[in-house]
Amino acid sequence: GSGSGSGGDGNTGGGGSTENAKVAFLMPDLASTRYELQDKPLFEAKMKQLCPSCEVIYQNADSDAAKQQQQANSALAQGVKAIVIDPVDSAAAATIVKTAQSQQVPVIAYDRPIPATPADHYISFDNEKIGAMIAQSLVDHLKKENAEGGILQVNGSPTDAAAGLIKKGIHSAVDPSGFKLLAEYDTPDWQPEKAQTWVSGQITQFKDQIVGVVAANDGTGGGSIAAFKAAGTKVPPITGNDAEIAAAQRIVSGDQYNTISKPIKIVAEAAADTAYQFMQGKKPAGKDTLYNTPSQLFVPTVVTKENIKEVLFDSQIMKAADVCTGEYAKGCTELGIK
Amino acid sequence: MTTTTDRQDERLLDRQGLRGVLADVVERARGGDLGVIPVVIGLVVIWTVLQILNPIFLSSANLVNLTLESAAVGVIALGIVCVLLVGQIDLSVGSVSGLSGAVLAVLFVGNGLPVWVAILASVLMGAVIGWLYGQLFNRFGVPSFVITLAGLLAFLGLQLYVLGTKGSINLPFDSGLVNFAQLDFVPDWLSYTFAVVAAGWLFVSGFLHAGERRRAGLSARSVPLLAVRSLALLAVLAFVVWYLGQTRGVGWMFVFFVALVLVMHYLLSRTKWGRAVYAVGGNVEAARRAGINVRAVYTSVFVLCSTFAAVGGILAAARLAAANQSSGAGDVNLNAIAAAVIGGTSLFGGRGTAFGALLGIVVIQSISSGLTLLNLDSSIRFVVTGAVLLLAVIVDSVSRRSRTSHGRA
Amino acid sequence: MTTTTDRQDERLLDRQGLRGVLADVVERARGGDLGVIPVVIGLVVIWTVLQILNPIFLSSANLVNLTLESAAVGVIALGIVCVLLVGQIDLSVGSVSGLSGAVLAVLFVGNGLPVWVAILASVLMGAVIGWLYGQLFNRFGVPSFVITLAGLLAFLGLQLYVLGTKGSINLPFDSGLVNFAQLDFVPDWLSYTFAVVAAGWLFVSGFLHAGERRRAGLSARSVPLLAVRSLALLAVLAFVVWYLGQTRGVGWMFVFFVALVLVMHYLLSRTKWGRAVYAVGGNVEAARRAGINVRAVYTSVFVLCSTFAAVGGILAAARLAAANQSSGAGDVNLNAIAAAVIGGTSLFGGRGTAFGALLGIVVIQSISSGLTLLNLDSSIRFVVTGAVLLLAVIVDSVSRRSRTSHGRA
Amino acid sequence: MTVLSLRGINKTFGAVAALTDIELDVAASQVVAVVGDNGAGKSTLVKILSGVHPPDSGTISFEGREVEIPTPAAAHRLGIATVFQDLALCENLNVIQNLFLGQEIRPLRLNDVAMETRSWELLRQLSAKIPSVRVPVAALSGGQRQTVAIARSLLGDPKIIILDEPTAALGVAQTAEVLNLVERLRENGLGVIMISHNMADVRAVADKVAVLRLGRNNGVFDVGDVSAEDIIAAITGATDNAVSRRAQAMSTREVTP
Amino acid sequence: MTVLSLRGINKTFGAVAALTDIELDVAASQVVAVVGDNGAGKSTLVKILSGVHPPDSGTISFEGREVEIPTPAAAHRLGIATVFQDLALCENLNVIQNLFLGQEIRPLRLNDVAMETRSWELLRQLSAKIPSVRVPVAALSGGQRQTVAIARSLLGDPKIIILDEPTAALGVAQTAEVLNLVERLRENGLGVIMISHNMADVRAVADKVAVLRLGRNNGVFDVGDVSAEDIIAAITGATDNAVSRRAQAMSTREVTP
Ligand SMILES: Nc1ncnc2c1ncn2[C@@H]1O[C@H](COP(=O)(O)OP(=O)(O)OP(=O)(O)O)[C@@H](O)[C@H]1O
Ligand SMILES: Nc1ncnc2c1ncn2[C@@H]1O[C@H](COP(=O)(O)OP(=O)(O)OP(=O)(O)O)[C@@H](O)[C@H]1O
Ligand SMILES: [Mg+2]
Ligand SMILES: [Mg+2]
Repeated sequence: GSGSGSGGDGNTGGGGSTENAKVAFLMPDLASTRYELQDKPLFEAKMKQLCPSCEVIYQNADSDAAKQQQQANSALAQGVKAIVIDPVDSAAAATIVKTAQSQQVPVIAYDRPIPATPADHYISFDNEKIGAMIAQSLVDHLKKENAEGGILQVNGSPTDAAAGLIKKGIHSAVDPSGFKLLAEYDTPDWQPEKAQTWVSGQITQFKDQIVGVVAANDGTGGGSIAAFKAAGTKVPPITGNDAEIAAAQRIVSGDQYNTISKPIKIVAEAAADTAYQFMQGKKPAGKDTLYNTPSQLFVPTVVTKENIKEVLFDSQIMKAADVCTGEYAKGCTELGIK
Repeated sequence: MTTTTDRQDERLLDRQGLRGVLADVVERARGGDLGVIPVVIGLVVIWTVLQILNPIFLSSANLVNLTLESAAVGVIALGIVCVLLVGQIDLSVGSVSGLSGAVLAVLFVGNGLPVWVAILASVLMGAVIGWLYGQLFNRFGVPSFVITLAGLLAFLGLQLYVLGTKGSINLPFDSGLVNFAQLDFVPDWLSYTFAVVAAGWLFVSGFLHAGERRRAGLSARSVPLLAVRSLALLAVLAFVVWYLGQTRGVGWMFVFFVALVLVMHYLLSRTKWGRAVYAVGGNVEAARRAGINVRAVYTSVFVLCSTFAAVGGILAAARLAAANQSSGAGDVNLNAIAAAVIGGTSLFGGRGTAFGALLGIVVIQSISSGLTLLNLDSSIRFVVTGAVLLLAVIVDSVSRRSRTSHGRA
Repeated sequence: MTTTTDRQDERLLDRQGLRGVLADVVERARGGDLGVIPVVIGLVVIWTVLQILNPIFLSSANLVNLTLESAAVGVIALGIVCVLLVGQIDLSVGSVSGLSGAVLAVLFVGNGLPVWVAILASVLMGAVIGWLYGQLFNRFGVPSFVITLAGLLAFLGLQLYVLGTKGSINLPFDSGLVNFAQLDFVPDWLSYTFAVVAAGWLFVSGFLHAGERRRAGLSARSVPLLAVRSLALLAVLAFVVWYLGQTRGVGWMFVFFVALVLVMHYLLSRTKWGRAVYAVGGNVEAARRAGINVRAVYTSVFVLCSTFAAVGGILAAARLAAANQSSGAGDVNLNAIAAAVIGGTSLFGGRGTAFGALLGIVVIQSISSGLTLLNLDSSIRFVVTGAVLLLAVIVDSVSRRSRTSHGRA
Repeated sequence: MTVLSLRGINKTFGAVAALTDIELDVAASQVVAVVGDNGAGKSTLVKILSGVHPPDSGTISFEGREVEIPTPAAAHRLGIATVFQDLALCENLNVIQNLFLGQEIRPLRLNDVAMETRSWELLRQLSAKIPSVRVPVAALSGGQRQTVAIARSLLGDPKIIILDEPTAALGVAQTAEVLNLVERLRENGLGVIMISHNMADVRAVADKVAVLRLGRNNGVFDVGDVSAEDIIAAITGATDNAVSRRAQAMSTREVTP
Repeated sequence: MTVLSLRGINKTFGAVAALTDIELDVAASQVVAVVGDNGAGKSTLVKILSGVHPPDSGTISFEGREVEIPTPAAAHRLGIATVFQDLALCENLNVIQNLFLGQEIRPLRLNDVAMETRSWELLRQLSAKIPSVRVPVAALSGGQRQTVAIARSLLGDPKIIILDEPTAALGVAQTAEVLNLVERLRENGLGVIMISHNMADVRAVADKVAVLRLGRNNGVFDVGDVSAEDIIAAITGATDNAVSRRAQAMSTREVTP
């Protein structure tokens, strides 16, 4: 041993055989259900298909950058041949990239970029864009309805970098829209209960001036809807993001205006594909270059009552059996979802 | 006036009748022994400040929200009071409440069981968790801090597992449960009846008790004093009902919470079990030597706390009309414990009341609701929340401070 | 052999020399008075289990990571031990550490000040925060739970404010600070020197002390016993150095943490101040009557705790090479307190050691690192973490349990 | 008739052998005084009898049957009531609550009035000087607390009462009342174990005196047959002891003014 | 020469007037016994003198100057050392640590050896029966603890020593040693305030006896001029009291067998 700072136990770097190789798939948080429920199984399935003997090391950092660093280090100690990471903190993930690269392990940034230190590859759709899209869709809808009044904005956690990006995107659509931004709120820990409490207060304060609510994800959107319901007033159009089943149900029943469906299957499979190439020692090129990193970017789709059938059900992302339960069956039939 | 059995010591200052009561209150204020009055003063201070900052704060509509928002965490805080009374702690109430909401949603929505079965199952699960804590605590003597920290993690995991692939489950808006938490309000006439019954009951029970004491040759409260007391209560309750009635009125969920507080107050102050709880919190060894089954007391208290956490989780899920992965996470734990502590419950055991939980949660929700209305930046909001919280408690503590110098440690 | 002054009571069982020491250990094990040994056993159990589950766990590379990851929260836990010793609590260490990291980053990177100025400013800010807590506690008698809960919120807000719109600030990789936390390892020869010096010092100081006692007519440890003890230490340390040296070696940051533990151990056990801390935790009123300035003790302890939190925050920022909005959030608070409690510090004050923080944090980090290696679903991981945590502490508690029946409550 | 009898009781705390091979017999209507130096093991013996500590070895017989007393509750069930030297009161509870702790009247709806009336009766009987029974015990003086602890042992219907230095903190009047009480208890057929350092009190009420020294039996005497000096000699293990020396010094001083 | 003098001291706890208009004088080389019934206010007086509670009103003069004693530390600085009735020891600390609490030898690198040696000296002097000084005080018997508390008050260099029922839990030998000690203290010119319920002890060592009754002065006597019966009458407020009745009953019983 020595103080040289690199090495690791028998880690031979990127090239060579992929027999029994390991790859790390590091996700950032549990606030959104997609990482556990979609990204992980999809990535694992694709990997299994490409390389049956390979092992995927999945970790979730539960919104803690230090924990993610620990998870990356332990993946390196296990001798992974590539790391796919959705960073908790885009800036802080630079350390992970540095450490991995110093041990000749390639890093693929997934979902969120790592601007400070270029990773080896970047595969994503863009959170800022997502924010802009849900807000724009709402604003367009309100204009069409000739609504008059103001908008509430429910952001994500104040300590979450991704929430910051979404917030920025929402502002880019709401600020120039002509609708007054009545108030906005950073929801601690993305908690729906907090969103509900806040929106309840705003309903007392602004009464029927509120014509729409931009909520940064489906959970806070659901909380906002509950607030209007509990106040006994009409529910205005409210946005969401992540396309959870619960959100799909609310869209079907007309309580929620929109959500956004990310082509997670495509992205996850692309990530698996790219990671596999790196593990074989190749250096895949990207279509674009972002943050000095070869990149592949994919575009998400806003889901509303109008297109929910095609986007979510016809494409097999969701099964009607999961969504059209109990009281939602009626709405499903109306929309022709079976 | 002949001297009663209990007032024969010549060093006792004379404090009889209405005037005596006043003198007594002054003396107790000087001695810092005012019970919950300081918390109430703290509350009034905060309310004034917040009302000045935003005139909507004390509006009837907002106060109605406040009552409904207090219920879920308030019920949890009630359980925390019990554990703190025996000098232990439960860090897992948040997780347990989240798990309970998840179980409810899965059974009710996912499996289509009747709602009461789902509720019963959730509550039972809470009780079983508490029983488990009690066993671990009694058998192995592991500090409750560690047991419940482990519980926090384990039940959070279980919650995620139960919610499984769905992640978030909606409760139907038209179900009785959601209505109960969101839209069911007590009709005005019934609210007023409640107020009158409460005040009447206070008078009658006081009157009977005073008679009994007099017959036994003990000093007793005078009838005018009893009358004044119950009239004051009537006035306060009637005003509250009237003011909340300006908009939506008194929510059934809040009534449920208050009823639980009253039941717990009775159990803690008027039963053998309650005495045992205070005794164990004051001095376990003395309680044990008095022949109290200390283990049973610990177990009962852990069971109660987890059960209340489960009930709180059901209320929270009903209020949100959904159970999701972050239910019960965040500051539910801290808020519940803080409510108990602000309400005057000691972290070292043996001191506190059920009403403390009610007052404490109202303080906390007031701060949160008041600052929410102000629409500050998150950073500023956190700072101000901390400052106001401190302010509320300083008022309380300052009035208690003279205690030590007056010899009531 | 003549009887020494301290061993003249005829009821004392004879426990002299090596054999006596063994008999003593057996007796103490029966009586549940083994100090930190049970925690060590708990640690060994966990390590074995985790190693069986994943053979990489005990690999040198992973253990090196473990040591580095323990340092930041470990330093914070050291402060928590102090507050717990006087029977108080600090819930805000997470926020303070996050704020300290943010201040460091803003001053160092944002304003381009020299790194030592930035560090000094952060640490000083920690001390000022602690002083503030002390004042609030002493003046108004507000429970420390509430003060520091307010602090938790306020300093989280301040952290967000300081970081401003950026949200996250990178520290340059080539700065000394980041190197210190990530890449600086003690050269092998120096590590071995440390080991030899430590063992030698243990022997020499023990030898001198024994001589002094013998001259004063008191019983003393025999020379062979002292020799065995320091040889054992040497063996353990040399093995650790050798094994970690298989990959990267002993990190300077870990050495720094261990040095702090040693300093705190000295302060707590060998100075007047340390005595005062234990006395205040055991019985405040008795301490006050003994003429101890109880307020000064409280203030000193709060200052220490917040200062350590600030230092921990700097280490965490250095290790991550960034300060961000979620630094110090999440489970830093709970982990730090849990480390102290697992290391044997009582939540009621008066019992605990600095080494407890070291052991406790190693237990916690082992569990976390071991389960990270296992590649489980989040839901399962939480459940297993809870279970393993409980297991570790049950081993400890069971061996302590017999205490009460042996009369050491 | 022997109610309680101990054989071969041993108890070790860490490196200290607190009790070695203790024997003791108590009959109904008998007052046995246990005396001994500080740290002789008297309170440890009391704690073993009242279920606080289990003995390391030895047998306890109660009314002829061999029994185990693993918990204080078990001792209560057997009919052993104890006043502990450290009183074992809950400081946060008031006098009534402490008196009736574990034996409240009407468990599901406490009968405050009955409990308060009974409390005053008991306290008056011990001529306690307690201004109010509704203050927490933390606010009482040392003697007042001790009176409360003694009063508590009289509730219920014990067969044996153990008093560990019951009069240590009491005033002269209260001490006299407690001695009266002990005599009444004997008349009512109870067995009484009383621990005391006061030879006058011991000789006034006890029938038998058992001496402990350094954790071992050091003789059992009939009170009628033995002088205070003999008992003190047995306690200290020497006829030339601090007490006798002091007595001598005093008398010399008085003789030579 | 009067070292300590109190005038018009009042103290109320809640609804109880614990002390009313108390006066007391203590001279150097004088032992003043304060006696009184349980709850008479003796310990409250002690606590006021040692800075534990502030008085509600009244003045304290020390060596001729009027002083305030707001904290125990202030009392220590004046040279007032106190043994409290509740001992005020830290149960988690061992005997040495308790003895030297607040007055450790070599604050920055504690001198264990010196402290242990001195501890054994002090304890031996009080003929304490403590097997080891390295056990926590929680493990000591009642009398052993009281010995530790008394030993502690002798450290430092006090001008006045206040002993609140110092011999309540002590064995006969230890009690004799404490009485010897009090006499030695008087010879060394210290003022001693001793509280006791034991008339024999009071008459043996005290110069003056101050009686408190229900929180008020009830007479100060020179020990030479007064019989135990008179003191007891002053304490109980009646010549016909439990003590006298009991004495009478005993004598009648002895006369008529
Ligand atoms: N819980 C305990 N842990 C350790 N040692 C103990 C414990 N309790 C008592 N001892 C030791 O056992 C011995 C006997 O103590 P015990 O309390 O029985 O004495 P005692 O005869 O009641 O004395 P006293 O007259 O002072 O009350 C003492 O040396 C004491 O130090
Ligand atoms: N901290 C306190 N709070 C309230 N009342 C108190 C407090 N301390 C003492 N008292 C009351 O003051 C009175 C005098 O108590 P004090 O302790 O001085 O009596 P004492 O003379 O020492 O009696 P004893 O001989 O029993 O020790 C008692 O009635 C007691 O109840
Ligand atoms: Mg004893
Ligand atoms: Mg007293």
